[in-house]
Amino acid sequence: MNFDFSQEQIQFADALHRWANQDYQFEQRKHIIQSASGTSDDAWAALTELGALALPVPEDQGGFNGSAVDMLVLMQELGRALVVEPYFATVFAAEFLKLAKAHFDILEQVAAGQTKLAAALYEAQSRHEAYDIKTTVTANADGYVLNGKKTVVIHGAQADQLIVSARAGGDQLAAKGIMLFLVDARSPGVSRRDYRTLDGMRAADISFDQVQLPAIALLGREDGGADLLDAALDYGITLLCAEAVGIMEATIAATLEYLKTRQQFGVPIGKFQVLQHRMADMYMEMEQARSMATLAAVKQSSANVQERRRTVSAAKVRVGQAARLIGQQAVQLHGGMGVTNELPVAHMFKRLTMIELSLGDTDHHLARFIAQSDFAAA
Amino acid sequence: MNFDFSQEQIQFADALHRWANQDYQFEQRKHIIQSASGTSDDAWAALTELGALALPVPEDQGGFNGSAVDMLVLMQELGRALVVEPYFATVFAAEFLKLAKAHFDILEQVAAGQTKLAAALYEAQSRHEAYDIKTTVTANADGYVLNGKKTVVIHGAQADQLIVSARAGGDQLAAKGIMLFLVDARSPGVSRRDYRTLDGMRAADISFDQVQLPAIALLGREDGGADLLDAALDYGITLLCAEAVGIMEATIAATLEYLKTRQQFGVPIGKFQVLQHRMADMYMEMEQARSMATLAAVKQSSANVQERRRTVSAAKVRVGQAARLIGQQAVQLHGGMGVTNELPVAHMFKRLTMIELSLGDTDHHLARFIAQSDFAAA
Amino acid sequence: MDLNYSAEDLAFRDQVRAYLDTHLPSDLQHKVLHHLRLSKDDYVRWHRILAKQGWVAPGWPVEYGGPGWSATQRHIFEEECARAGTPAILPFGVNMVAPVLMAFGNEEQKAHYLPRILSCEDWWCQGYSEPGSGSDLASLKTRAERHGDHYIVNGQKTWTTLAQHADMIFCLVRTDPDARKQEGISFLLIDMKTPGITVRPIIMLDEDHEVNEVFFDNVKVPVSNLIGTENKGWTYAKYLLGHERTNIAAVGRAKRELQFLKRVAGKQQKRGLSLLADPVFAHKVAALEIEIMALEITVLRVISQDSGKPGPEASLLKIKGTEIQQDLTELMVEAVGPYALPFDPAYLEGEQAHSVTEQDDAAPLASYYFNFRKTSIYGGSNEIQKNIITQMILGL
Amino acid sequence: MDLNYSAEDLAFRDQVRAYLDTHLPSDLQHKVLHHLRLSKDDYVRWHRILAKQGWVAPGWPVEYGGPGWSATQRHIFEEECARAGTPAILPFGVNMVAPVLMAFGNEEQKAHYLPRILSCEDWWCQGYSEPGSGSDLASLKTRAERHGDHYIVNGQKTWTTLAQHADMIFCLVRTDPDARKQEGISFLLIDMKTPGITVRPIIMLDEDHEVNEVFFDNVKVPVSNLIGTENKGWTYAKYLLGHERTNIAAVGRAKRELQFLKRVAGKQQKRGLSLLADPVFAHKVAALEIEIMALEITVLRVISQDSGKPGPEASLLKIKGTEIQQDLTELMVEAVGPYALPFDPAYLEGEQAHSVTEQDDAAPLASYYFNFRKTSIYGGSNEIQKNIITQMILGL
Repeated sequence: MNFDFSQEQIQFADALHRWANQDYQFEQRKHIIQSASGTSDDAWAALTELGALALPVPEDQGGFNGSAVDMLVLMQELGRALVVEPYFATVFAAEFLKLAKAHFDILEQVAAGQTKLAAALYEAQSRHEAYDIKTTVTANADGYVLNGKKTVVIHGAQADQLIVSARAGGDQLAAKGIMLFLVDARSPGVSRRDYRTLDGMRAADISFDQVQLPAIALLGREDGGADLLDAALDYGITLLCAEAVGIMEATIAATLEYLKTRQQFGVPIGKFQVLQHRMADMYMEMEQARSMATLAAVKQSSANVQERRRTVSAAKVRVGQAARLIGQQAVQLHGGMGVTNELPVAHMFKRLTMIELSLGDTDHHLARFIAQSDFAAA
Repeated sequence: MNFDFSQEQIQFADALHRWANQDYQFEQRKHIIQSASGTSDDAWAALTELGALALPVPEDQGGFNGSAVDMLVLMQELGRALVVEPYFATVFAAEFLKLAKAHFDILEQVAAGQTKLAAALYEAQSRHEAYDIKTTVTANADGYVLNGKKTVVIHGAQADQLIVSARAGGDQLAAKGIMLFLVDARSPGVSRRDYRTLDGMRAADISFDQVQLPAIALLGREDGGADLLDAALDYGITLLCAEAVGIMEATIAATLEYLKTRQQFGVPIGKFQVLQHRMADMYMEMEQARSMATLAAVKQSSANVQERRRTVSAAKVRVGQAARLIGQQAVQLHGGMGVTNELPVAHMFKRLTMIELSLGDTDHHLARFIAQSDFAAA
Repeated sequence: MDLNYSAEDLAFRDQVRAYLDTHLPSDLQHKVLHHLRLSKDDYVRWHRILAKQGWVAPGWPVEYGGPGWSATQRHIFEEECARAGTPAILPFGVNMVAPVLMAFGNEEQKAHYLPRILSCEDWWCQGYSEPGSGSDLASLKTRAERHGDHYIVNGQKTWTTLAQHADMIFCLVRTDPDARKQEGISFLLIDMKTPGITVRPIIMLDEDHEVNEVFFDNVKVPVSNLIGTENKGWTYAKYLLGHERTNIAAVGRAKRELQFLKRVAGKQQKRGLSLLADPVFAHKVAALEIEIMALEITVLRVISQDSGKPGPEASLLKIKGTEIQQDLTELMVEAVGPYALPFDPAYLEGEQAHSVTEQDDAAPLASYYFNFRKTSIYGGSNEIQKNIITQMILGL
Repeated sequence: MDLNYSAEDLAFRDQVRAYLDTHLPSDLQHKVLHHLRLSKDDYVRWHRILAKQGWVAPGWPVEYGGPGWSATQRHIFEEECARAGTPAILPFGVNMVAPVLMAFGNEEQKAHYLPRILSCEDWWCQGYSEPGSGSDLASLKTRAERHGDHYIVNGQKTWTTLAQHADMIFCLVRTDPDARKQEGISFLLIDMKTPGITVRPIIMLDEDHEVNEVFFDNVKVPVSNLIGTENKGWTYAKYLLGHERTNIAAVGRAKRELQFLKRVAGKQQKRGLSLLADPVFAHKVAALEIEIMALEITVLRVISQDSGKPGPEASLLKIKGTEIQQDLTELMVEAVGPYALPFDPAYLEGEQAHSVTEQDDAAPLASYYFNFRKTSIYGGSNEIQKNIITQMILGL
């Protein structure tokens, strides 16, 4: 048993870290957020050059075939720097293609940094339930026709290609009848409404009005949509957990620094025992979250689907709990400065909050954890 | 609006307080618990003389017709002194008679301290659900025949008369079909198994084997059992909440005293900020619990049954939460001394724990609170 | 013990309710009920409506224009305003500088300022906090040097709420730098239009402009603007801090927001059911509702014991009140889940009638949650409040 | 990164499991799995069974009789013992005084005591805490005065676990009263049968007799019973405290108790459904299960980084481990609700086969809950552990 990262992983993390420290500092990030597109071509080029886009892509498509643990290392670094580029959106969506073993051309473009992707899964009524789909798909002579609306699609307007879930039949919440498609974002009938999100990113509401798709747009088997969706979501969640752990590290470091320098009543406020113990609580939360984020990454490759599901849901729960406590308390310990937009801590808090709400919140994943058959099999 | 206790109420509390300070000190209580009966005739006589037994009984039966607020004052004092006598059992059971306006002779004996009562309601499968009754009752020419078993009946073996819930029909959890009876504890077919409880009291498992009851044993109308049970339980819960608040006061006082005297690292441990804030949390919990215990007592007389139910359940929830935090933290702040049986704090903790588990725990009453129609009527 | 309102109190409640029904402008009410941001004009408009009715300063003595209400009536009024969803009456004039003026101001000051506060002719802001002072207020450094009939003020204040709209600021300044910390402080009223004053916005984490830094660069202030005695300002500051803090618990608003939470949760789905029917979520809401019920009684108990000056129990009310407010906003965000992510300032500011996502209930909730993180920090952080409970109530 | 056990480790696990299947006496297992109290004989019996197999001292070097296991193997062994429900091997001999003897004892002391520890010929207890010392261990007052070839010991120890069964006690005593706090302390081994020693029971809140006060009244102890150098005892004490603390998290037991909790909750009813199927209760159980999963990985991370000496991470493991244990006992009591009230010492002590209420699963649970309150107090209270994290890891 061995928890160490490999030499390659450490070097990769170091390279990302150097880039972010140099070219993605707090002020630079602020300008990117305020820009019209909300993303940076320079940053994208840098991430491509560093191999971040190639990392998760299979070797045959020009990638490094990186494991979930490789991605853990990477996402922690991006978390630390609060990167707002459409990286997560792209690699999460790319996972659908990898799992479906299809559209190798797109994967090649992803690896080369030439294409951005986004996954358009959730709808106005679905809340955390990805199976809750009203968007419809019907087969026709040319392939499929898509109708419906997706909401809060992260970096949906910045994407060139979209992964879209739709329902060919079955009840609104059923696993049966779910199908997944690759859709060119510029297809006739696709309209996107771009907006900011509170964590400095972008999202879009996307309408599909009689969008004609070719037959090859279908990902995987006709009856395999739910399993594919489930597996890709678990991958996405694992990435978010890793990102959150990176943010927690940065948050705790920033708060410690503040406690050591900020003076009140003639002493650094870090000398007050109540604040010390609060920090100890935050530290313990982070370590427990790190353990689960690590386990989730390791179990991504498990052949046992039950085990993957329960571990990933457990990780999302534990990371979500830690994210909330660490985010809120970091702000509290920063006092007035913590509630301004001027220090990184507020931005860390906001991103941690939004991660908690993304791809299923804590209660959603507690329920999913309980629903796995291991739970009651005592 | 006025939260003050009356002169009479204050004088009554003072008298009880003086008695407990004199004749019901910690060591005296310890001997009572270790005695064969687990109760004290002297204490019972004193409580009778002080008017505690007469207080809740109507004037026509020789009582003082005390309100729930009068009883709040009284139960707080008994809580403070951790009284283990069958007082709560008796006055809780007496409430069934008062509500049913029946068996005035028994109420007269209660007021005079000549009779002890207990309510035998819960069963081996019912957990917190008082409507979950398997004990059966069938009518016959002489009245009713009772069969079944009640468990953890507080002071069941010390009682002369029992209030017993039974089912004449309906599903196991239904309100319909519940009937309540007054049963002489020495009736043929009644057998009792006495045992200690962890808070220094006694309880019994009681079997009813073909117990013949006269027709007048029935309390209230044949179809009014569930409402009677519900109302009497709300009264009992209100008493327990008041007792708990009294214990909280004593617990907090004892812990404060300990923090002020106990030295460590050369200072009283009450100088450590973490322990100070823990005490502040305990204090706030107590005040919130006190507010709800007070409100529950006031709402006992409400004509609006919904309002009574939701307020009483809310009080049990809030008192239960406070009881747990205060009990656990008082022990923690006492350090090693807190986990011995030698200081009152451990006994306070144990009684607070047992109150939390009695007449429906926190989750039970949260669910009951939610089930009232006001909750969803937003 | 009697927890019922008297017939007189009930009649008063009905009167207030009827008045608000007819006089609260629906556009203002809409903004408040939907967590949108209020403009300067919104605040002023509502202030003047209440002023016309004579109700804008419930805590003032009748001689200065107060309505002469009892503590219970004031509580009822606050409750009804919260229930209806009125804008707040900002405290800086009515509840902060005014009591100090009444207690320590001279006749000219009272005659000049108090009517202008009632009519909202002057918008006041508070110059207490400084960078680096935080919870240790008395460590302030802003300097006022006496030069004949005026002071020259130099220094900086921060966290100055809505100073961008203000006509006047009341300031704690150091007039004797050699005296001990709490001594040598004076209480000055300063016209915000005086040359040398610069206001710099501080943007909060929800990107709202609510507070500011205020810089004083050789600002000339007439000595006639000094309250009371030079170097005795700390006494006045403490008087102000101790004044009128029962509504700190904001139970009325909490009750209104609880209903909002239930309404929003009732519309959201979890596994095909209304979220409010989901036992796990309902238990959280119920526990919070019970906490609010308890705090309402605790507040009433404090009011009923009130000798006019709130004691350290105010710290309990502040802690519990802010915890409840934060828990409410937290559950609101939980309720709407991913629909909390979009950030739509144009909708928040009232520039657009609907949110970009068309989820108008959900759109402001994350901002609202983020905004409310400040409540456990300002007005004496909750940690400071616990110190007060520890020392003043528990004697540790 | 590789979180799988090696084939060798898996084979080892199977070997341990097979051994426990056949060698763990079912009466002992029954007591452990059902939260009943263990007698002296129970402990000794299991100790000697393991000793015969050579597994009673997993942490000892092979030269002294240890099995020569890796840290991972020791972890697996602990896990398997917890899973099977073996009695604990009491740490006072094997894990506490033995490492001190090996590091600082002389050859005679090692040759005499170590084999007797392995065979459980001597039952050891620990004489560290004193009334009034608590978390401030170095403030101890028990005095040992040198008189020729022996010391005369006077004073009192407290919280001495199972001293009523003990043959030997290792003590911290003050040999130089004039030295500073941590100096002037020596480490003495004392035969419990020496005249002048009195053991007084301390009854715990669950009425169990688990700890004691030990009084020393002119107790004569040969100088040959001194470990190492006079007045250097604090060094040895710190060495002991820092030794072997990964199993402090007790994850193995927590996993077993979680299964017990689920079984018990599965049998209880809430509104006609199994309590484990109740979403509110299931969410609490699931959250705790996840906490245990996380702590298991955290423990393995600490072990994998372990240089032989556990660092301040042990404080995290102690806090989280005891919180989990306490939460488990709390949920067990919640699960059985009112059936936790009865108190049945005769059943707990094994004097009767069944509880008076015939609810054998439920009967011990409140006692168990009460008993486990000590875990956040002893071994350095959780507050002290947070101080350690604050200082040693966070540098505050």
